[in-house]
Amino acid sequence: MTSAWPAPSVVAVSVLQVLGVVVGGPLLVGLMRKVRCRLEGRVGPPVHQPLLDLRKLARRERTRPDRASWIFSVVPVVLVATTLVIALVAPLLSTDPAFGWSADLFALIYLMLIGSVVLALGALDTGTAFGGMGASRAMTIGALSEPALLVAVLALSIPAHSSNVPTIVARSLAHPAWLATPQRLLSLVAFLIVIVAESGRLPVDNPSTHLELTMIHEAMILEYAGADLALIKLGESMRLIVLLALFADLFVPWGIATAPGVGHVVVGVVAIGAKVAALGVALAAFEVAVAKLRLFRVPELLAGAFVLAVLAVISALVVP
Amino acid sequence: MSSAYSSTLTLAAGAVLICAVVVLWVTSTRSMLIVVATQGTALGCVAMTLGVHVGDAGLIATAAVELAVKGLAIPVLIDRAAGGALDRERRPLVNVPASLVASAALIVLAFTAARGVATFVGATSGALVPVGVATLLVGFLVLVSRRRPIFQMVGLLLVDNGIALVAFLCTAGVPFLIEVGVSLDVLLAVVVLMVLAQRLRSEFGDLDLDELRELHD
Amino acid sequence: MVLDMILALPLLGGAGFVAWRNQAAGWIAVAVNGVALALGVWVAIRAVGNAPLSGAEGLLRADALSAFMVVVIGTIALLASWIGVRTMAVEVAGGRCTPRRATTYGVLVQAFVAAMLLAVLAANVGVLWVAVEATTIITVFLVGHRRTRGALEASWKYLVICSVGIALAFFGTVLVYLCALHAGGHSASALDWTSLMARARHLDPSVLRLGFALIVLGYGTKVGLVPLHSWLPDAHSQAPAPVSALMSGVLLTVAFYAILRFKAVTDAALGPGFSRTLLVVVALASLAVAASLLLTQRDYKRMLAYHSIEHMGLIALGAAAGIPLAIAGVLLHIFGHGLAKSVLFLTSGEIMAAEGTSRIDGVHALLARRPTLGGVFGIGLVALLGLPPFSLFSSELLMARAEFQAGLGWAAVVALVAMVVIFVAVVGHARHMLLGAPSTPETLAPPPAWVATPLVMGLIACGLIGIFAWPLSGLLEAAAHVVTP
Amino acid sequence: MTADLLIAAALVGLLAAAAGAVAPERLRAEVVSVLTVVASGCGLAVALGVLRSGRAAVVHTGRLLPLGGLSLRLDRFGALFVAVSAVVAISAMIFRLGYESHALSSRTASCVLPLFVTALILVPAAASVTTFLFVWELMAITSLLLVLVDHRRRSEVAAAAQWYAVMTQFGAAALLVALVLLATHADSQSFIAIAARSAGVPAWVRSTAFALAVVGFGSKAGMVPLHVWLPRAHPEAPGPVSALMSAAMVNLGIYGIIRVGDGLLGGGPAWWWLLLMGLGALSALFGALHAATSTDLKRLLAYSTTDNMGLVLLGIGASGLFASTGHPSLALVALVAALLHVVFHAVFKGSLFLSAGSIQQASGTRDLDRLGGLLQRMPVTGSLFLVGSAAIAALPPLCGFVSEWLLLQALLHGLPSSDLALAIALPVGVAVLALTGGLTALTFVKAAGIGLLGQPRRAQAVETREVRRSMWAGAGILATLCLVFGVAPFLILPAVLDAARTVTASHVLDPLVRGWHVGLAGAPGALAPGLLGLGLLASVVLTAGIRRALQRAAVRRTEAWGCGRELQTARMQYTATSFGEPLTRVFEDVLSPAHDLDVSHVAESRYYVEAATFHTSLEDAFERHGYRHAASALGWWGRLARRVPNGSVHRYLAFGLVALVVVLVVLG
Amino acid sequence: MQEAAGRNRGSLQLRHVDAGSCNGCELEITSMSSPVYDVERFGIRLEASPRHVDGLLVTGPVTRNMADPLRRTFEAVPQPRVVVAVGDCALDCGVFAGAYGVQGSVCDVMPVDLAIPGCPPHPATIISALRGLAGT
Repeated sequence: MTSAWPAPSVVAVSVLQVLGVVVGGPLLVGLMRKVRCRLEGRVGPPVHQPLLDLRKLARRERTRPDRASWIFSVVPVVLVATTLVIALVAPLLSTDPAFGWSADLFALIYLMLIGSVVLALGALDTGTAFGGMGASRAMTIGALSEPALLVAVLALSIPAHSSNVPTIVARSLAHPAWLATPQRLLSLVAFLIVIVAESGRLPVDNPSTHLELTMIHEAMILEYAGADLALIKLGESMRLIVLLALFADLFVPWGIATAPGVGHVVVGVVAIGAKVAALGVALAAFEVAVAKLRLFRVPELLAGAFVLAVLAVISALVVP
Repeated sequence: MSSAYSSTLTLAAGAVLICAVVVLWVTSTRSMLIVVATQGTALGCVAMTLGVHVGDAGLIATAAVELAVKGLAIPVLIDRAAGGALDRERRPLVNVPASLVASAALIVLAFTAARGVATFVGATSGALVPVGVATLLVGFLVLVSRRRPIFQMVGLLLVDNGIALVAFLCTAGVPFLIEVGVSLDVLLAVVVLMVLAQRLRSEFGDLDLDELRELHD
Repeated sequence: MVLDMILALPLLGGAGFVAWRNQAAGWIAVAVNGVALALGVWVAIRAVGNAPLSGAEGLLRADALSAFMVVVIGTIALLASWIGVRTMAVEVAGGRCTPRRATTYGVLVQAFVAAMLLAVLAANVGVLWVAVEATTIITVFLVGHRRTRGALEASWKYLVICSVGIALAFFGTVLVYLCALHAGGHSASALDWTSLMARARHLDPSVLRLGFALIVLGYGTKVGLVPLHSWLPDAHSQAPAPVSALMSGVLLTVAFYAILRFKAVTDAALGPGFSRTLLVVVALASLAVAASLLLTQRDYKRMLAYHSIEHMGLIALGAAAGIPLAIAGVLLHIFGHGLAKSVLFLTSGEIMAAEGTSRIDGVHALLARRPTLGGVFGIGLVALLGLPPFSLFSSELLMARAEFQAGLGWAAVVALVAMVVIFVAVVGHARHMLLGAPSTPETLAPPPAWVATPLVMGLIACGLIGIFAWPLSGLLEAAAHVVTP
Repeated sequence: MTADLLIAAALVGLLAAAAGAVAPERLRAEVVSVLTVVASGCGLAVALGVLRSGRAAVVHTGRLLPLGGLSLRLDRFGALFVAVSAVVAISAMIFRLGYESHALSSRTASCVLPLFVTALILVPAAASVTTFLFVWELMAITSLLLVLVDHRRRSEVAAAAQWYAVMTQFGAAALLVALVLLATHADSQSFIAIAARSAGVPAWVRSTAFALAVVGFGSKAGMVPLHVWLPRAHPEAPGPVSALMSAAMVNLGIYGIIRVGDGLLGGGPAWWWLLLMGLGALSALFGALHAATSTDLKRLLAYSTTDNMGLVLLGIGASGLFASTGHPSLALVALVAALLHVVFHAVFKGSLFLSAGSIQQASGTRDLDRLGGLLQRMPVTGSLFLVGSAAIAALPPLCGFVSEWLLLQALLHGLPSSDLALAIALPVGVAVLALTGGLTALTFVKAAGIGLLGQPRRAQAVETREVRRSMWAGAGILATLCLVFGVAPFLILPAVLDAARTVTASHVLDPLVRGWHVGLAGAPGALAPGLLGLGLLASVVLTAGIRRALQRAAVRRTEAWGCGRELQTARMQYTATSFGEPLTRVFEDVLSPAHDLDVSHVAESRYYVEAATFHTSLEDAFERHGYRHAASALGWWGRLARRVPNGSVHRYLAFGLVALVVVLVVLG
Repeated sequence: MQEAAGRNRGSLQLRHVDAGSCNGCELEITSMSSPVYDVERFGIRLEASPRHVDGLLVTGPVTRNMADPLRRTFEAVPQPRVVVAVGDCALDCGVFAGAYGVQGSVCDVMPVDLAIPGCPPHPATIISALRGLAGT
């Protein structure tokens, strides 16, 4: 099971993907923050502000609560590492990345799950009220969003007869008519809701809240400092960009490199960059417009996503 | 001869049944004992008549045993058990008129139910088989409806007598050896019941069997 | 000759009580019963594949079925007389019983065993009847041995109900005799088992039908089958433990042996349909009664008694199936039930002596407080509930298989439902009696080893006959063929 | 040869039992454990031999089990289960060497434990109705006795054992009817003969037998609604026993359903399998939900067993559904996925239960609300528990993920379908898998996070020390297998495939790709667990290296941030109850938790609260709405029936008179 | 100052602690984030967790009750860390000097790296001071 592409292209694509995710993640966060500020009538920090933050944090002291175990220190590394693996195998730039044959959609979702789980464990390891609170809330939301995500993925996999992402993307490109089918649209919405929930954005969670009691995701990382915090912030932004990129590939696959060659890859880079940026802008704009939901209203939102995903599957069966 | 035989047989068998019904009627121990003795004697007469008719020495011997045990020994024993006390069945579970009506129904049942056996046996003795069954059923009714220990002993006797009557009429009695065993067993049963009745009286005083309800779930 | 000896030995043991009047007599009785059991085993080994033995000028006859029953009776008698030594010693020492009454007790138990042996060895079904009636009369005094109000009440009920029942059985026997005479039998031998079987095809169906129904009703009383079963819980709960063990362990099944004999005759004359219907009805009714009354049972000896009713129902259902496999299962069940139930009754006697009550809620944390007794009682219940490795599992499975093969699957399912209900009930009662922590840390003396040993051996025997086929299979099959076409 | 080994396994098991009964107390644990390990080793050897060669191990003797005969035949399908049981048993016995339990060292328990293991090994080998029911019931009674071991110390044990006894007997009765029914219609009680003749058996008999088998075996596998005993009995059993029960015994319920449904009956109509899928889905969801809200560590694990067995049933149901709608290849894949999950579940649940046993022994409690901070105090056990948790939460690269992935693939490739049953059942199956997956992740974040991490929630937990080496070695074997099978599923996949083929007599060409990867033959893409593991390892090392390069200074250990408060106590942490509270609120209608708030005021004024206690409890809905009512109905009937025999001798005689009259009327 | 600016290079996060202020300074600090002053464009943010920040932004005189929490918060900040005292009260207790319940100024409790006087200081003043720290 080796790639049909020549080795240098594959290596180049892989390096580009990983770099793109590592650098693009913070930039995407910066972009979204910028958009938000602009919509609020402010100038806002520069787009590369998150990179500046990371540079500074990476050199700062790491701390660890005196009762925490080794798990606490491992968490940031695992969070970034799992996302790196996804960045490597997922078809972000080309339909045939290295190890693309193993880029199974379910596997990618479960790799993401590793990140969520270790974050929650790290939060519990601090032995504080906030850590437990954040972990409990995040895991509850995660447990409810996962079914919606998997069923939405199923709706996408059915016409492709595969859950292999490159295959799905390639077949969508070959059959553009699929993209306008009801199951696509329904699962698109479901997918989006799950992305919002998983990446801790409004209206599920407010990433810029200062009030611990309203926190979900932030509460889990209250104890991290310095390089650990940098890794966690990096990991989160990488997760966000990977999710958005996957979303873009699955629903708007055009532009992705389908053949080796510098031209194709460049087009691929530009296309994915544009798509992700557009999505980021849209998300940020949406965030400005909505208020945060009460915690116990969130399951309703996720249940809605689940229903949409199920409808997507059913319509996939009705309209093959 | 034949008509004398059949009328004697009918008379004796009829007496057995009538005695059974009379047991339902009487309430005092003393009169009941007379009835029981009469019934035993009547039963012996049935056996004797049959024995003479068939000319079977074994059967005649059986009849003698029967007369001795049921006509004499058992009533005397029961009398001893009563200890001369004037024991009365004051309030039977089913009162006398009702039990008489019930016994009538049971007799009708016996005559319909035993028809098959009667025709199978044939002859005069066969025709009288239902009488035995009726005695059995009436005895059972006594067992179910009478509260005094002695009356229950008598009910048991009635059941036994009914079956013995059937046995005589159907098969001219079971083989002698078995008959002796059976009679011995009945005698022993009555003796044991008597002992028990005495112990009951010494333990519980004047006792209705229906009050004997300490053991239940 | 052997058969005469088997009959005479227990009586000899009884005579020993009169002669010695002390504990030695009890041990002599144990030894004598042991010898009787050994002879029974010899007869059983000989009975497989050979012509039946006979004795006492043809009055006694031992085919494989009789031999099997002799082995069962011998085993249980050995167990019961062994523990009986202890029971009487305790009662006399505790002043609840005079030495004189202990002697009477010993004599009566031995007579009781002899009567049962006579019942299964009798060649003539009339003699069989006399023997069964004799067991009733003998055991009345045993049931009433304690002379308490309860014992008196129980013995009265026992005697009256069983006498009525047994009288009905006599009625049935008379009707069978009538048929046999009409079929050409000679009056002296017409009730012989062999002659009955030989003429079975010529017996009058309508009279035989009534006769068999009365026999089931009558002997069913002694078996503990519905409707005249009510004496059983009273008598078993009031009798001294060894007597309960003998009654529940073998007396019931000896009476059932009689039904089995008559069933063979009836089936030969009428085909299997009639006896099957009748037995299924009484079996299911008995199971239903046992299940209903076990649910809220408050007395553990009565619990064991109702459990006997259940097992008699199962045996009746197995017999209803009627094929050789079923009868083999029935016989194995008879043995297994005898062993387990007698061990349980003997243990419950010990428990009652130690705890002073037979109420379930009066006994608690037995496993913690009296590990030996509690353990034996618990394992005995496991055996009785039909769990492996005990033989009741094998026999219940055999019977179920046979019932399905005979087209009685529905009845087997009903029986299983009743058994599950009974399981629920008994497990609940056992939990209250056996489990938990003792409320006070008391140290209680365990029963002496010579008392515990036979109990444990009984359970082990019950397990072994359920696992190992070779000593019994041949005998069971031979015995089953005696009463199946 | 294999047959001899099988006999040897049984005999050594019996020897161990005998040794347990006679050995002096000092040596008992060691002797019994070693002998049982030997017996299990023999079992493992037979199983591996059979799996490798495909030749069944056959033992038959008429000298045992009167009039039925003992008949053993271990084919590849059975061998898979024997292998699983043997590995779990070996681990549990090594664990047992260090497990300090006075009760488990008693004569009875020492005698029964080897018997239980032997029965576990013999059940899949049983090849006739009598033999099967014998060893099955033997397994039930021995496990029941082992559950009872601690009855003196905790009153819950007796209740748990009672539930277990009743449910297992109910199941056994259903099985007896099912198997005997089949044996009767096939006119033989040998499994081979039944399988050969079952096609000619009337449809109603086949369906009845299947339904009863599902009831009987389902109750053993913890299938909802027959699961009620499981979350009570598994936790109350001592450590090694609960591992054996939850990791080995429940599997045999699955074994039975497949053996009867696919093996003896050779498949059946779609509704059978839809029923099974429905029950599986219900079990999975119900189990997952209760596991997520349980606060008792072992009860949580037990509910998760129900959850996982539900997933397996879902797989089996899907397999049967595929087979009945003409997709033999997918049917095989689904069955392989289900069996794989059985194997992996045994591995991770065994390790989890053994670790939980260690935790219980070391800390004296299994209440998560009182645990905490154990990873630092019991580093090895804690890590093993973490590995098990990650595996059960299906995190790659551990084994749980592989089987769930394969199951998802089977469901996915059945779609789109024109068959209505498939079109509805498969998406529902995926949804259930997904929902339980999320809940399981939450559950084990809770179990590991609350139990092992943070600060001890109770003073005693501070004193907790690591357990003896043999205890964590026992759990370690299984935890290692979690990782090994997760990274290299090819070590086990062919064996599972052969087993599935054996029982379904399927002639489908290889439906799965061979080699390091897992995937469906002919479908693009595959799962590369080994590669994934390697990639994860590499990127973890890389990231950690970068972090180290950036920040070389030692990590400063400080007090946790508590908003500047002086008082930061362990009581302020989230507990398991509070962790699960949001979920409880979301599923309030299903779980219907009972709350009880008790506030007392100071005497002077009602405005001041003196003390407030809050109590919350979650009861099993099936227990509350189903079983309680059944029990009270039985009690009502019992009290009603007791009135009939009132002690009156006249009434008793009247029964007889009525019967006599009836006889005379009917027959006269 | 210079050292901190070189360290931060355009990114500064602070944790605000009100050690006993009259809330005048808070009003000004809040208005820093308004569209008019928009401190965020200089890479300067206020954060909730002391672990995530480079230093503290302390206002008000240090009251007895807040002295210890303030010290704890300081301890919680990873090193190297700065303390910015905002307003006259933070510098010398202002009008509250010597009042009951006031323990002292911020520099009595911990070393102050940057002092921003004013009662209250103008947002622009604060921002320009902070920009020095942030290096922007």
